Amino acid sequence: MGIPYYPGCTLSTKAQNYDRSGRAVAATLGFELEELSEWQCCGATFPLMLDDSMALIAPTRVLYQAQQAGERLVTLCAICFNVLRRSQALLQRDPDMLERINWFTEQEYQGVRVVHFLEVLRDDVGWEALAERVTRPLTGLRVAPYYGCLLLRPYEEIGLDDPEAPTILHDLVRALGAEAVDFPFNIECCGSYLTVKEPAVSETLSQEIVASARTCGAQVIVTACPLCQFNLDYPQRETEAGRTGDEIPVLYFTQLMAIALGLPEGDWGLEDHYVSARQLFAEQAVQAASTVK
Amino acid sequence: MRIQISMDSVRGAFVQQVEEISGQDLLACNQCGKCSAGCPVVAAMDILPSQVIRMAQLGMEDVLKSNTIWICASCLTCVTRCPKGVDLPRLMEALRQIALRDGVTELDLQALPPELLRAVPQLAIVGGFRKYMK
Amino acid sequence: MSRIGVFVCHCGINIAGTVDVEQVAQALRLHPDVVYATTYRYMCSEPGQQLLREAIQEHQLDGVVVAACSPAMHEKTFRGASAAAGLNPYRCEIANIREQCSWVHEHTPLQATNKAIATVHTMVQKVNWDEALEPFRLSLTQQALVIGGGIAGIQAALDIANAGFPVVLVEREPFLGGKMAQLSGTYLNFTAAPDLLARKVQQVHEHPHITVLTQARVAEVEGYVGNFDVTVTVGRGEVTESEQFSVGAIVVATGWDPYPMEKLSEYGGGEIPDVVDGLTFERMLRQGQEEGGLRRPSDGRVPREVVFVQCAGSRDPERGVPYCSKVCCMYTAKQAMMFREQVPVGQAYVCYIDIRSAGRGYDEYVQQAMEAHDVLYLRGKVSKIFRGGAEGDKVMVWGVDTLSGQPVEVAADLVVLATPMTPSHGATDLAQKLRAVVDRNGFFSEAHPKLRPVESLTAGIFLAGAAQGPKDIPETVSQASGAAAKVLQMFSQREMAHEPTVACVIPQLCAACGICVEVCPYGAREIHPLWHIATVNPALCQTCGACVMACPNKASQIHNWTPKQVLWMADVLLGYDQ
Amino acid sequence: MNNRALVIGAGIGGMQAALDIANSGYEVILVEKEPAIGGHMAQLSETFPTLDCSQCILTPRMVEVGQHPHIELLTLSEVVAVEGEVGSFRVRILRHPRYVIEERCTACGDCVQVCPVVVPNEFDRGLAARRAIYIPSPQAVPAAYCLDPDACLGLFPLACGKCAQACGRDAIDYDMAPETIEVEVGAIIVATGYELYQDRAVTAYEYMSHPDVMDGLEFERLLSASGPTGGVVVRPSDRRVPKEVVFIQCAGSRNPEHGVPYCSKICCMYTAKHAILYKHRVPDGQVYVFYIDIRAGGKGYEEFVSRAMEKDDTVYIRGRVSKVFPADDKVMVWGVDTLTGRRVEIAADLVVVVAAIVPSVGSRRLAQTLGISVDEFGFYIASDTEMAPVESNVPGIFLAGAALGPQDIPETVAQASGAAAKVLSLFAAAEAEERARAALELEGVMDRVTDQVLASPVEVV
Repeated sequence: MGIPYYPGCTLSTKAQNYDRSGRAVAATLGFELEELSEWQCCGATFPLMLDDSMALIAPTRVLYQAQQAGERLVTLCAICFNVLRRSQALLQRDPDMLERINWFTEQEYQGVRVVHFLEVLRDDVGWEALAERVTRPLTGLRVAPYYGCLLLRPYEEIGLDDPEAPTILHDLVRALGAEAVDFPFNIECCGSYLTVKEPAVSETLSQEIVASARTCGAQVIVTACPLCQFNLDYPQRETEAGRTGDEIPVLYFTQLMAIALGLPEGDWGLEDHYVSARQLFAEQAVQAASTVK
Repeated sequence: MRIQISMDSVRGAFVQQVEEISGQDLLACNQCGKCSAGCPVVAAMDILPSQVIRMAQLGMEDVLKSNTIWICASCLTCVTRCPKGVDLPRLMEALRQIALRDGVTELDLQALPPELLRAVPQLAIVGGFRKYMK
Repeated sequence: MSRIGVFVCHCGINIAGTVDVEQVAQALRLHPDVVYATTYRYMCSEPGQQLLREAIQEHQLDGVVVAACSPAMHEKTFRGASAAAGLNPYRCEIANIREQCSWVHEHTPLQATNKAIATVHTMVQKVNWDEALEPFRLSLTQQALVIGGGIAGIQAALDIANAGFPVVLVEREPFLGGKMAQLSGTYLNFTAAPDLLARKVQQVHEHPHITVLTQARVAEVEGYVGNFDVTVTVGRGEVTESEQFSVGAIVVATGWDPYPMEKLSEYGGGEIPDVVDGLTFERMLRQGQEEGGLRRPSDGRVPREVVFVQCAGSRDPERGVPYCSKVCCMYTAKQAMMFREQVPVGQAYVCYIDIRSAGRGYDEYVQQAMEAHDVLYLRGKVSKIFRGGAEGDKVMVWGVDTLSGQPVEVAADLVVLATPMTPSHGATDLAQKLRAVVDRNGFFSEAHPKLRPVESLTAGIFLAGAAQGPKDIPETVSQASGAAAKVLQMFSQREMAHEPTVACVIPQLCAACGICVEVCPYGAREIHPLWHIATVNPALCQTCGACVMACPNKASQIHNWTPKQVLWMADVLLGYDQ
Repeated sequence: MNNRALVIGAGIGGMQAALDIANSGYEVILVEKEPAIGGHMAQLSETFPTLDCSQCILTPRMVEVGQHPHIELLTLSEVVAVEGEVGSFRVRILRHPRYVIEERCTACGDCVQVCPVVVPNEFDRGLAARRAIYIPSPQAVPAAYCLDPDACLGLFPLACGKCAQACGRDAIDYDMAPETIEVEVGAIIVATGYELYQDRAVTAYEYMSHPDVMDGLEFERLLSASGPTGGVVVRPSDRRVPKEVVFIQCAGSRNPEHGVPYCSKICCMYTAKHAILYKHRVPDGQVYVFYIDIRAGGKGYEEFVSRAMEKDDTVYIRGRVSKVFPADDKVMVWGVDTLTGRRVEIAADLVVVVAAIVPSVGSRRLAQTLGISVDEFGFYIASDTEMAPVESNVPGIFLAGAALGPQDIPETVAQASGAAAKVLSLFAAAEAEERARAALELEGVMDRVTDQVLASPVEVV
């Protein structure tokens, strides 16, 4: 079965490992992520001004392209997901705005369902079914699910999970055989695009988050957002001062899945991180290598 | 220095503009402070997020000089917990826009460390452009 | 030919500012049935009523129309005045020319005046056909039912029983005392709550006129004011028995329940053992008194730093309850002081939005907490509470001090959430059985928020304590006595009057089809087994008119609102075209 | 047990208590020191949180009291001495002369037309004038005029006499003298209500010295459709519509140094009400409220204050006002916004000082007369403020309303009914006891008869 899929800019460039692992995992589970034939950037921010319909044009174009492909559109990037899901919600409750955008873009957008791949896993596959597909259970691995902001908020329009005590990533981690580590900073903001304006602020935030996960015993952090991944990972990079030894790898949930579902190491994409996770998955890597042979 | 408060400030053009762009009723905020209590980036702000609303309520335009509106990362923690349903991120956006439309530019990519600029995901730059430049 | 008098009220400028009242009176003087028409500044005032009484006698009026405010406001007043002058009160009608005329047509005075004239004409036509009715006299059972055995129910029961009337007190728990029984202390006496209550409970148990039923629930309520038939199920050991009581009045004192902690997920409610609600903390304090020291739930250690979080769910129309729970500011101050007494080295913090210590002595009380017990008040709502600290044994509180403009973080040993007072579980079900109304928050609605605070909207049902809205103990005790006064007033007579403007059946037209029995929401109708026509129990009829609408034969009618009257009124209104 | 009650004070609290007792069939003597009943509630424009017109809901109650067959209403009267104990209090009541015979007066107003004396009208808090002969309000109960002996040109000897000449019903009697009557009652309810604080802490805000600085009750009269301006909001100095109005809450309250230490409880709510009502009358106006804490505890109260903020654009400023002074045709208000940490100033057209609630004048003296406890401010103290809030320390004397401390109308009404319940319990229990005693006596008689019958020789047939 194929589902129309929107990778977005970052997954086509800096976060190719997220895209690659995502597609591979989906395929294994019987879903083909079918990239939209034509797409452009969603804008990366949902327009918060009432008098700014221009900023809605980009996401509406994406949604229109998705409409050509099917009834629902799946995303991996949490930011694209947020922008598209909110835009869709806005256009649905504001027909005047929809008409204005359609007039301007000369297209007939009506509506599609924007879903995150995590929802497909939860609602279409199911955690139990997923667990049954696991061939290399991550038994004993302590994984801290980090949700960030845009996967959860605003609840009224996103509604993916409880905004204060989300469980969807926890459930996924458990389905993969690992231990889900709850830590209080799992819905705190990583600083988002502050990283290009006030890198120091963003770094402080990410240090707090990583420290909180570490205190709670996490060995690895998983996320669904390429910006969160970067903001948590990059400040832990090796500098002239060397490494502290306290680093925690930050992975996409799809990478964790690729490992647990027994996919070849080529689909894991572990090479593109500032803090390497290779050590953690050495055993699985050996298994993977033997499987390939 | 005393701040003069009058109809010209509390119902003035500035207040109207903020309410219009944000779609929020400023006076719906009863200053409980929950937004400030939970804001993850409050440490870097010069005034509290609740004080940003407060200054806007009173028509104090120098709120635009505060760094708080630029530090706000639109993480939506505040609006998720606001008891009165005030969408503070929209207010912050409105204030940023008023400043930007006035010619302020807050993003200087040249000032960033080149290795960071090379590494940062595209959407951070796109987002940054949207948030910090006209 | 009738002799009708018309009295047009100015209501100061409320009516006369828009409607030309003189012109209205003038126009009505031309009506063939009207023998007298006049205007007065305030018809409801004593001189106004005097004017009405004198005119009835002087002009031998056989009907009266008062053109004034809504009949909901003063119909009773003017009917009373008419009766005092010897006119049958049901031949006095109100033409509403204020709410439905001057107030809504403020900017079109000419049309308003014409509408007022038309309205009064219409009511003159109605009076023409009004019957002279007499109120029903209904017998009255001089026994009361009090539902709820908390402090409110106890006080109401004692006041009624002390006057010599029997009371049935129903409590669903095994013991009397309600929430007060769980408290450690009251505002003024930190250790006395159990004793103060025990004394009252003992009075109740020893009272010769009070029957106490614990583990009991009101299962069914039939009948009407003065004559309710109540079925109570009582748990006795393994078996549940049903008992029947006839009562004349019911006092609802069902109290409150704490808000579910699980709903406060950002505060770790129900998740973190050392985050407790106010009522739980009361029990902890009491245990502390008895066992020599306060202990926290998780590990039994003495908490040194305690954060009290006010408005935890209150004043939160978005996610919690929109109302203020009124008592939390005071009990938080009390708890902070009691904590300091049990843990002298401890520090208490109170996070608040507004300190609501309203009333004599209350503000001083909070000041005392600050000054004498070093309780630190921080103005700002808490955003997040989570487990933390080096050992993971602290409760981290993220708050703010909006006055210094600083975010604050407290690593607390214990957090007490002042959660909202919500209506007792089952209150809405009970309200349905009683045919009483609850507000959108589930509290029982009073008949009038200002002047009838202890009466419900249903005759014979009275309200006491937190069932009607959040209240502290002193207010509850006063109000419970107030509810008792209403019962005593009712019981001061052996009979009671009931309005005669109820439905009736024209036997010749009734086919006994039974539709009216189906539609009557008050159970006031039945098909008579012998006569084979529909009958009306006038004591139950609330004059809603459902039967009139439903009756295919027009056999169902309402006294003084007959189809004939209504159609002729419509004729007057439609024929009136200026 | 004397089954008659005395109620002192005929505001909403006293009226409610009197009606509850009288409707139960017992006699009530209701004593009021003013010429008319209704108390402060009669002065109010609308009531929170429903915005019901105060007079519209109160007038029927007043008329009911005035006409009640079981209520004897004594206006212009004061309790001067009390002896005895529960069940039989002997009470001396001083009745001040009205100089108008109530039964004859038809409230036609002919007397007013001719009276040459003009003095401020107390009912309108001095915002309007009245004559020496006057009726407090058109809806007054009793609906009779009264003569103000202090304002009249002279009664002894008579200096004017115009009103008596004008009165067609010979209702005016200049020779009326004070009289003292003595009554016996079984129980007493004290409901003497409150006044507004007028001392240093409000005069410092130019209250009394600046015409455009007024208190809450004055503002009520200004808003009232039956008030001196017919409900049109204009400021006293130049009768212009004030466009910017500042309310200063806690004026005198919560001020142990310069005013009173307690919170007056009702001010937050009536200020929100004033803001809403003002905005209804002056839609382009602006209200500012200086506050310390917004105390909206009560059913629908929080929502009501939110409405004042959201719907009626009231700007609440957290901080006390430091100084008020005249500036051209404005009133300058210097305050602070403690939330931004900035000092603020507002050039207002009108300032309302939300003054503290204090016990009504004479509460201390009355307490002494009755032997009941008062606190340092003159509020009566219940025997147990928590568990017996309406009982005084003297058995048979009960308390209700704002005389016990600041409280709003519903609380007062509920509490007044509560006090009435105590009286009703007392009376009904005594009656029941009497019935029981009578029954016992009857039983005794029957027993004796039976004994006699049994004792007499019986012939068995």
